[in-house]
Amino acid sequence: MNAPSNKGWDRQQMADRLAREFQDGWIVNLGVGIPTLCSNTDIGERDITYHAENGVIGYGPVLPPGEEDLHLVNAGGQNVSLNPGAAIVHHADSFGIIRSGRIDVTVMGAYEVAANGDFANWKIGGAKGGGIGGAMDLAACAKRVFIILEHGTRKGEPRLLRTCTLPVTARGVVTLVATNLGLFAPAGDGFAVRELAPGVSFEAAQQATGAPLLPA
Amino acid sequence: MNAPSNKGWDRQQMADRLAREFQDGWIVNLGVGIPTLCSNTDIGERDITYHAENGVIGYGPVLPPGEEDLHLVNAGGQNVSLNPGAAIVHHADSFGIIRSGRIDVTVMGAYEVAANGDFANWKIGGAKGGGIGGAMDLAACAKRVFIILEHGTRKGEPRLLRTCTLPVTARGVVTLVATNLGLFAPAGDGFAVRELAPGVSFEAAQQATGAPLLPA
Amino acid sequence: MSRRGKVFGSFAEAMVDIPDGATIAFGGFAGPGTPYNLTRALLKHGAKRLTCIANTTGGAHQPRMPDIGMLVENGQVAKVVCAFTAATRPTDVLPFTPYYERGEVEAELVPQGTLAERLRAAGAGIPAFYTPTAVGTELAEGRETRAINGRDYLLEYALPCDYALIRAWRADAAGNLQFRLSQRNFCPLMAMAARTTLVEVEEPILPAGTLDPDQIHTPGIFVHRLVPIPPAPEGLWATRRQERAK
Amino acid sequence: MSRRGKVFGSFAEAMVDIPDGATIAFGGFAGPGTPYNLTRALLKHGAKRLTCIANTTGGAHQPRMPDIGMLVENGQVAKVVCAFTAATRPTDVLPFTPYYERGEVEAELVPQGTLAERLRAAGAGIPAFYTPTAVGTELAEGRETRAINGRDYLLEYALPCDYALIRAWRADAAGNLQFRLSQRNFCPLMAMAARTTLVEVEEPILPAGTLDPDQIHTPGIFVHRLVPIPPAPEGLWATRRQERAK
Repeated sequence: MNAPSNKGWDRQQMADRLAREFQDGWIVNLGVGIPTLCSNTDIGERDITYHAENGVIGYGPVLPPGEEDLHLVNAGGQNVSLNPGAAIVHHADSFGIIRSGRIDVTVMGAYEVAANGDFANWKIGGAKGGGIGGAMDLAACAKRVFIILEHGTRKGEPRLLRTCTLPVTARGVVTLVATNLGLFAPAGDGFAVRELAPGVSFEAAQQATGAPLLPA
Repeated sequence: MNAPSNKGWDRQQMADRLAREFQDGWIVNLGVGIPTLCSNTDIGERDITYHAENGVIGYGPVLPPGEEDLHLVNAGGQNVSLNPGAAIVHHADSFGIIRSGRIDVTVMGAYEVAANGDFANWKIGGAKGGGIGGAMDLAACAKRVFIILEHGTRKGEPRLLRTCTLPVTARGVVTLVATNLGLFAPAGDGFAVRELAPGVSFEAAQQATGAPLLPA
Repeated sequence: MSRRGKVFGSFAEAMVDIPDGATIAFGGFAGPGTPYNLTRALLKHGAKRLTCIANTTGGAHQPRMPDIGMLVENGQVAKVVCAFTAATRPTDVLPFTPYYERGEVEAELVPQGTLAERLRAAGAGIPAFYTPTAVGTELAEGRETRAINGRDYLLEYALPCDYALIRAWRADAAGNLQFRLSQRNFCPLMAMAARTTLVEVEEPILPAGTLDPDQIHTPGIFVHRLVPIPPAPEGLWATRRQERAK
Repeated sequence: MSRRGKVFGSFAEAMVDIPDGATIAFGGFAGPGTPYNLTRALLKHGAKRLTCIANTTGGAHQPRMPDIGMLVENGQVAKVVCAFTAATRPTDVLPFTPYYERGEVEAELVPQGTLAERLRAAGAGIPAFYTPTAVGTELAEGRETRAINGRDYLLEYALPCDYALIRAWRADAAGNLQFRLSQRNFCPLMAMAARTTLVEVEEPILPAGTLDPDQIHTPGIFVHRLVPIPPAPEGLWATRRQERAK
C-alpha cells in the first residue's frame, strides 16, 4: 500500500494511454476531469466524434478566454468549439444516443473500480446525496466503459478492489482502467495487467491493488 | 328507418355545424373526408391552429393545381399551404402533442357511434384488416372527439346505436356528433338532441336512430 | 463508423449487404419522405422474407411509385408492420390487401402514433413504454395493460430494425440530414431505430461543416449511407398525386 | 390557447399566477438555457413550497447567477428533482447541499438521461417507460424492474410540471422557439412537460411567419408566455464562467 502516488504515469499519460485505444470512427464521451485530457492525445488520422450529454455532437478543443461562444459548453461546462459536421440535439435525443448503444466508449473518473466490472463514482461514503449527472446512463449503455483514476487514495488505500465498498454507478460494465501504475482490465476475480507504467513492477502494482493481478 | 339520406344537412353543413363549436385558440385535427370541410367554415376572427398527424402544425387551405409544394401534405395527402407561425415536427413529436392532450378537438368520420361514447371507424364487418392511421391515438387522447357521419347507412340502417357492432376505435370518448339530421351528444343511455336540421322532426330523427333520443 | 465514406455512387451499391430476412423501415407519409429510388433498387436487389415497417404499404392513388406493395407482389415480403392493412375508404383497395387476406403475407396493425413511438423508443434505448392508445379495442385483447394514476394504459415494445430507407432534402458528407416540410414524418425516427440507415438525398451532398449545427433534423450519428438522387428520368421524383379513379 | 397575446412586458407579469405548491421545471445546463431573469423574478414573486425540477440546483462556480439554490435559501422550496444533490468534486460544495443534508428540503436524485426522458414522456403522453439506467444501483432498491429480451430494466414514470421556465435565443409571436447551440439542452422537453411555459428570449420577438417552419426547435403549441430580456444591467445575460476558488 506504499506505492507513492507520483510514481508511474501522470494525468495526461493516463489519458493518453486510454485515448490510444480509440478506433477510427468511434463516438466518444469524455467525463469531467482527467478524462477530458483524452482529447489532447495525438492518435493520428483517426476520426473521433466527441459527444457531450447536453446534446453537442462533434465538439472540438476548448476555446481560449475571449474567443468563447457563451452559448456553447460541453458536459463539463467548458466553452468548446465545434468541428465540421457537428450537430446539436436536445437532452432527450442526446441520451437516446447514449441508451441505444451508439457511444463506442465513455471515459470517466471514479472512486473505486471492482474486478467484476462494477464501479463507483457518484456518492462518497456516508454522504446523504451525490452527483449522478449522466454517469449512470453512460455507464449502463455505452459499448465500453473506460475508467481513469489514481491507483490509491491519498491515504494509500487501494481503489482497485474485489468488490466496491461505495454505492455503485453500474454493475459489470468496466472494460479498461488506466491508473498512474498502468492499464488494467477487470477479469472477474482479479484485474488483468495490460501494461505497467515505466518503473512500476508487477509486485509493486499488486501491493497497491485490492484484488489479485493477473499477468498479461 | 326510412329517413331519406338527402334530408337535412349536406356534407358542408354538417362540417359547418361542428366548426362553429371551435373556440378561439383551439388546436384542431381534422380527419380525412368530410371533416376536412370544417376548415372552409367562416367562424369569424377565432384563431384556430390546424394540426396534422404527419407533424404539420398550422396548415392552411389546400393549394390549387400548379401551386402545390410537393414537400407538403396534410394527413389526408392534400397539398396544403402553411399559415404564419407554422412549425414542422416529426411523427413522434406530432403524436406527443396528441397523446399529451394538446389537441382541443379531433373531428373524424365513423361507421358507427354509440350512446356510451364509443365509436368505430377503422374496420368494417368481417374484414381481416383495417385502416387505423392516427385515429386511435387521436380518439384516446384529444380533449374532445367530434364525429361527422351520415345518420344511416345506404341500406337505411342506423349508425347511431346503443352499442357499437363493429370493433371500436376508442371507448367513451365521443362528445358531439353531426349527421345529416342534426347535432347529437352521446349521453350514456341515449343521445341528447342538441339541434335538428331544418325540416327534420324529433320523431323522424328518433326513427332513424338505434338508441333513444333525449329532447334538448 | 467513421464520418468518412458515407457517400455511395448508386442505390444498388448502398444496399448490397441487405440479407434475406432483414427488417427494414421505409420512411414517408403520403408521398414526401418516401424512398422511391431505394425501394426500386430493393426490388431489383431481390432480398426475400423481409419484414417491412412503414405507415402504409402504398396508397391507392396514381401514379403508382415503388412501394412495399410492389415488394409484396415481387414475393420479397414475409410481414409488414403498419397503420393500414386496408384503405381508409372501403371503396379503395390497396394492392397489398388481397395478399394479406389470402394469408400470403403477415401483418401487424399498429396505431400510427404507437408505430412512431415504438420506432423512437428503439432509437432511444427504451425497450418498452405505456400508452393510452388502443386501450379497450380489439388491438389490446389479451395484452398487458396497467393502471397509472387511475387510467389504463397498454404496454408497447420498441420496434428496432436492421435498415432504414428514407428520403431527405439535404445532407452533408458527415450524414447530417435536413428534411423539407412534411418530408420529415417518420424518417428521423426510423434512422434512430435502425442499425444501418440508407438515405436518398434530393440536393447535392454538401461538405461537412456546411449545414448549421442548430438546424440538423437527423445527426450523422444515425446515418450510414447517402445516395444523391439523379435527375429524372433516371431518378424518381415526386409528382402530383392523383386519386385512383373511382 | 390563442396564438395571440403571448408576449408579456415583464417577468413579474408573466408569473403572477404561480401559486404556492407549484411544480416548476428550470431549463439550462452549465449556463446556456438557464432562465436567470425568470428565476430572479420568482425570488421576488415569493411563491412557496415549490417543487423544482432541473439538472442542478446551481453550480459551485462564480459569478453566481439566480438559481434554485437561491430559492432554497429564500425559503421557497419544498423539494427538488435533479441529477446532482452534491457537486461532482467532493471538494466543491453546492449552496443547496447543506439545506438538503439538514433535512430542510427534500430531494429526488435522478440520473440525467432518466430526468430528460421523464420530462419528454410527460410531454408526449407516455405515463411510464423502462430504462436500463440505474439497474443494480442504490437508486433501484425496492423499485420495479422487468426483464425484457434477457436484460433488466427499471420502470420510470413521467414527470409533468405546472410551469416551465426556460431561456431561448429567438421566438416569434406565435411562441415558436429557436435555441442557439447548447442552450437547447432540457428546454424543449420542459416546455413539452409543462402546462404553462414561460420563456425569456434573447433576441427581439419576431412577427409570426418570420421563422422557417422547418427550423423550429419548440413549436408554439408548447409555449404560452414570452418575455424579451432587456439589455444589461436591467436584464441578466451570460458571463464567462469562473471556477470557484479552491
